[in-house]
Amino acid sequence: MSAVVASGVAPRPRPGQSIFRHHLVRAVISLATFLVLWEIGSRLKLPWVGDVPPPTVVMNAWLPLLSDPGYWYSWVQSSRRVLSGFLAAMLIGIPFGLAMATSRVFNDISFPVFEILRPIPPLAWVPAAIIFWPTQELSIGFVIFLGAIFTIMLNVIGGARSIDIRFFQAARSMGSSNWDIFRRIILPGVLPSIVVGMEVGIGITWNVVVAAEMISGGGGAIKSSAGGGLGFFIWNSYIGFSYPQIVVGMISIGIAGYISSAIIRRLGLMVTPWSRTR
Amino acid sequence: MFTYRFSKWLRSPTPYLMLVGFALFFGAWFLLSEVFKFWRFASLPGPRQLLVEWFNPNPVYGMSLYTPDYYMHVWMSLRRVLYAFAISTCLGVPFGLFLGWSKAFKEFTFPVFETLRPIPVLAWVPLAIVMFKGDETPVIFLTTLASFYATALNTMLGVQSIDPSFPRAAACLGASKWQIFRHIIVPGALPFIFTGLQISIGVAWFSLVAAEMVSGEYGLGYLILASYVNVQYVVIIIGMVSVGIVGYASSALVRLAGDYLMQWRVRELALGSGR
Amino acid sequence: MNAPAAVAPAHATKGAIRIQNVDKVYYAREGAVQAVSDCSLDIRAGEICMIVGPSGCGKTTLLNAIAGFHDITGGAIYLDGDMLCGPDKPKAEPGPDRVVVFQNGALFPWKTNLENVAFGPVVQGKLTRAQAEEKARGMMADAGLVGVEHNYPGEVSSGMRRRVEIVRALMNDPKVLLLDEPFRALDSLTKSVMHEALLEIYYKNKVTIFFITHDLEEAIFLGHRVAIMTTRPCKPKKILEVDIPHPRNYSVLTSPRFRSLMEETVNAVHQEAVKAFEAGEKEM
Amino acid sequence: MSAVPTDSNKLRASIKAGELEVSHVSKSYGDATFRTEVVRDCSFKIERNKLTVMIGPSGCGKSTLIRLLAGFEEPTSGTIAINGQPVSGPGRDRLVLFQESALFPWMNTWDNVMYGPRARGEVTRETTELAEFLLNKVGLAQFRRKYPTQLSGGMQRRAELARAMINNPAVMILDEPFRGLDAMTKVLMWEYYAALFEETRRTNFFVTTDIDEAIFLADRLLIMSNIPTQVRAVLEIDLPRPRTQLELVENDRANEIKMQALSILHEEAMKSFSRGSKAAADFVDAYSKRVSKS
Repeated sequence: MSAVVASGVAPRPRPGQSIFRHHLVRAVISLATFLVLWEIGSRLKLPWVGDVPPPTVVMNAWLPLLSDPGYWYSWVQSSRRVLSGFLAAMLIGIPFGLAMATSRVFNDISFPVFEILRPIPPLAWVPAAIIFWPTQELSIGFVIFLGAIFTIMLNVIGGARSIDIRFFQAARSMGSSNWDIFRRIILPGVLPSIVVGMEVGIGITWNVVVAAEMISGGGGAIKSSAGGGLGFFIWNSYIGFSYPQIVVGMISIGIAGYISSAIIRRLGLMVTPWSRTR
Repeated sequence: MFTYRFSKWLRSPTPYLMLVGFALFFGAWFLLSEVFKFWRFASLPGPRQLLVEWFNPNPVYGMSLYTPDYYMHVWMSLRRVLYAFAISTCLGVPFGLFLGWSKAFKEFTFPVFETLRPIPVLAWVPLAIVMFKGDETPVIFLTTLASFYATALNTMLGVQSIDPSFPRAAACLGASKWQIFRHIIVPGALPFIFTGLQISIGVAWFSLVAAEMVSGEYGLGYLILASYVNVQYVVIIIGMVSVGIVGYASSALVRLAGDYLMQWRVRELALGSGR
Repeated sequence: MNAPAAVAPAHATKGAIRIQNVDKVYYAREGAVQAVSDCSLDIRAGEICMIVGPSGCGKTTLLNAIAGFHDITGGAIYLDGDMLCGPDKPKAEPGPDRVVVFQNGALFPWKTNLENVAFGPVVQGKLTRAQAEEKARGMMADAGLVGVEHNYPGEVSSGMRRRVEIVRALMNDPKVLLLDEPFRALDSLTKSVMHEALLEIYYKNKVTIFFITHDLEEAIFLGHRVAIMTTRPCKPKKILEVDIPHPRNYSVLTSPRFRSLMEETVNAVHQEAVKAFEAGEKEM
Repeated sequence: MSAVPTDSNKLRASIKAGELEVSHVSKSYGDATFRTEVVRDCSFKIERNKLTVMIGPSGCGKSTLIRLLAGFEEPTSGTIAINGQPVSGPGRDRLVLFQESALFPWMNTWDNVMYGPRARGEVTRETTELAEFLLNKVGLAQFRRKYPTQLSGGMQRRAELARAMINNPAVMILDEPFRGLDAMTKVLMWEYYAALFEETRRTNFFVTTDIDEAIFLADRLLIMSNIPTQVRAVLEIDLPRPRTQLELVENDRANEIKMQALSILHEEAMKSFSRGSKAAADFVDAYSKRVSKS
């Protein structure tokens, strides 16, 4: 609680700029230099950067796409896949994690199985998922689900275990029932870690959806015209040798990923107002 | 003390419940895939088929613990991860230390780092193939990129987690800026650096498998996908299990290295909360 | 432990601090906060000067300014006549002449106690590692820290950690020891150990001590003078001469002179403390 | 805010102070091979309407005793009875204030205080009035919407006192509640807490390592031995109330009690010092300096 300046003495303004402006100026400079270097590097055909289309080319390759519904449709498809896989991971992962955190027996049974499956990278599951699930949509969704569920469950279990025993003792001695403790102690106590799990999970799901779309949408050796989505869009541009569109696809996914984690951070702050005051 | 904890563990129900868990998982898999051939499970090989093939001196599809090809794939993947891990550590740790240590450096470089970070590593696959000719470099580039983000970010968090009174105390004792960096910032950030390294080796395996699937010649990722295309489904499961084991082993190694390097933390944690 | 002959601060030569009309304003996002306003205080060479005031009143800001961790936005601070910081040089340079002992301790957890104590001279290049550790072993023995040289700070009791930190500071024979509530986290009996240990060290080293505390009994028992500060923005409200002769021991606590000084301090501090208590002033 | 109808004597009338009887309680952990005995054959009584303080060197098993009294753990042998009834598990009749604040960080002050009645489904107009009264009593009326992280140390303690008092416990148990506070706020909290006790005369059981705090607050002082802990001595503190810090510094009777308690604590520490406990080593060091000088 900062007290307003006492004794009427107006504080001398801080020398030079205010903190906020100073920080922004440097960010703009650094991004500008990056773009300029990229432009020069690609124009001069320096090693590595030479074949990468420069920002100017990428920009005017992007303009026509903005009005092309196919481009936006790939956004929709990727987002739909991410959303469905992510929600499934949440709906199953959180209750499972809570059950494992609260009941010792359930944890002793399922945690070892969970631990042996966790080291297998989600994308190693793609072929098995394609074999198992009838449609390609379901198999991509399953892999996304796998990518997110491990992170969410780990965070839920860690969060529930980190709730200080004092809170349970205090609640118990004030006469709360088990259900009451679950609802008003465990759930709010675990919430911040669930939000962290979601933030990390969404990052992983975007990684998985891109790869899954590439691999099952024609990347590697699987020949199938179905697919769609940003991952497929990038792979398609690669096969069609339109390199600027590759970069457009990459940046679009970057933006999509950034927006989704920003939404989750915003959601997290709304759901846990007390953490904001820390 | 260890024997006491082990004997206590044996008497508690945990190990037996663990066996129940494994029995349930593998039992269900076995029944669904091999016995009842239920719905879609029919096309998936069961645990018995997996073990038979994996431990078979002369396997049907030429891929078992006894065939040199198997170890060649494992070694190719492992080599790539080690390369990527080494490069990302040598670049990521110093970069993270400077990000945390000097405000100016951070304000100039972090914006670029942050704008590139949301781009999923695997979206770089086609560009990597274009940028780097040949098969090996793109895969290593992708794996390095993935673990570079994790290492740099956690190292920076490590530097920021250091209690400001430590560098101040060192300054009081006459340490120069560089000495503070060497004696305080680096050891202080070490715990976070090792968390970062563990995440980064996990992420390395994550991206390696996908990169190999899309553009690799050898390696477990390639093996998994190729065996799908050649309809050798058992080998897919062998590949998955092998990636899991090697991945787990490599992160366990990183954890051990961490404990070895940070004796002071190990002894402090062993005493419970520091008095 | 016999105390050396009576030690009067007068004949100490170094470590006189002059604080002259110092101001300090923080520019936080939600507006400016005046932590120190027009604060003047003279601390004599070789004296134990206690700084007492309610929590969050800006005492630590003053200490940080002397140590050189923060700049000041007005006035000047001198040490033995030469200017540490002032109008044209707002931020002082941290140095081994003014060593800080922090409230929550700042022993490097990754170095053993001996390495911690030897850190100063080694880093300044004054002594080789072997010489420094030799001297450190001697000074630790003086302070009753035998047998813990090769432990890590996390493995010894909090009382011992405090002593190691004080010895680490004294290894550089500083002009001034800046103590920021060093014994706050200790339980009351360990605290009395630390009072005795600090006095013993003071008698041997004749260093000026700038000591921030909330504990009035501690202030009067240790200090030559007690400066009572107002709530934020902090400025000396009253300076109390503690005319109990050094060396002091615990019988002082029950002497009538101590009691009247205690009463004087409690009254002076009480209004300030209640004001802070009501406003729920959080630690700055 | 509406005028608060409940006044102090109405509050005092509603309190049914309880009495706790601990007889031959022992507690040890681990199994046959690795047994550590923490409490051995400990018997004492916490009398009705009295403020009983327990003092002992840090690490002597006081917190274990508190967990037994509150019902979080079962004694290995012996019984604990409240108003004659044997204790079985935690209950609203014995509420504990922990060393670190146990305010629920995700609830604002008002929700924290109302937690007990809501958990038991006893939210009536009367309980909300009592909550209002208590919030005013602890001076946090205008902080009701604040989260615990927005309160200072002293304010968190007072909020927790209100949260416990609304459940009208027969016995209030406090485990070194003022340890984290700075010395000045601590003394103010002593005066504040003693006044609150004076007004309600609820049975209180207060645990500390600080001898001055014990003498300032106690009607009866239990001095505990080192681990395995048992009652070494019981001192009646017959100093008049309300007590102030200044009075105690000058009061000879208070200093006499202080020295008496310290010498008993010293004997205890010498025993455990020979067994090499770190906390005891510091204690003996401190005490020997203090006694030898004065």
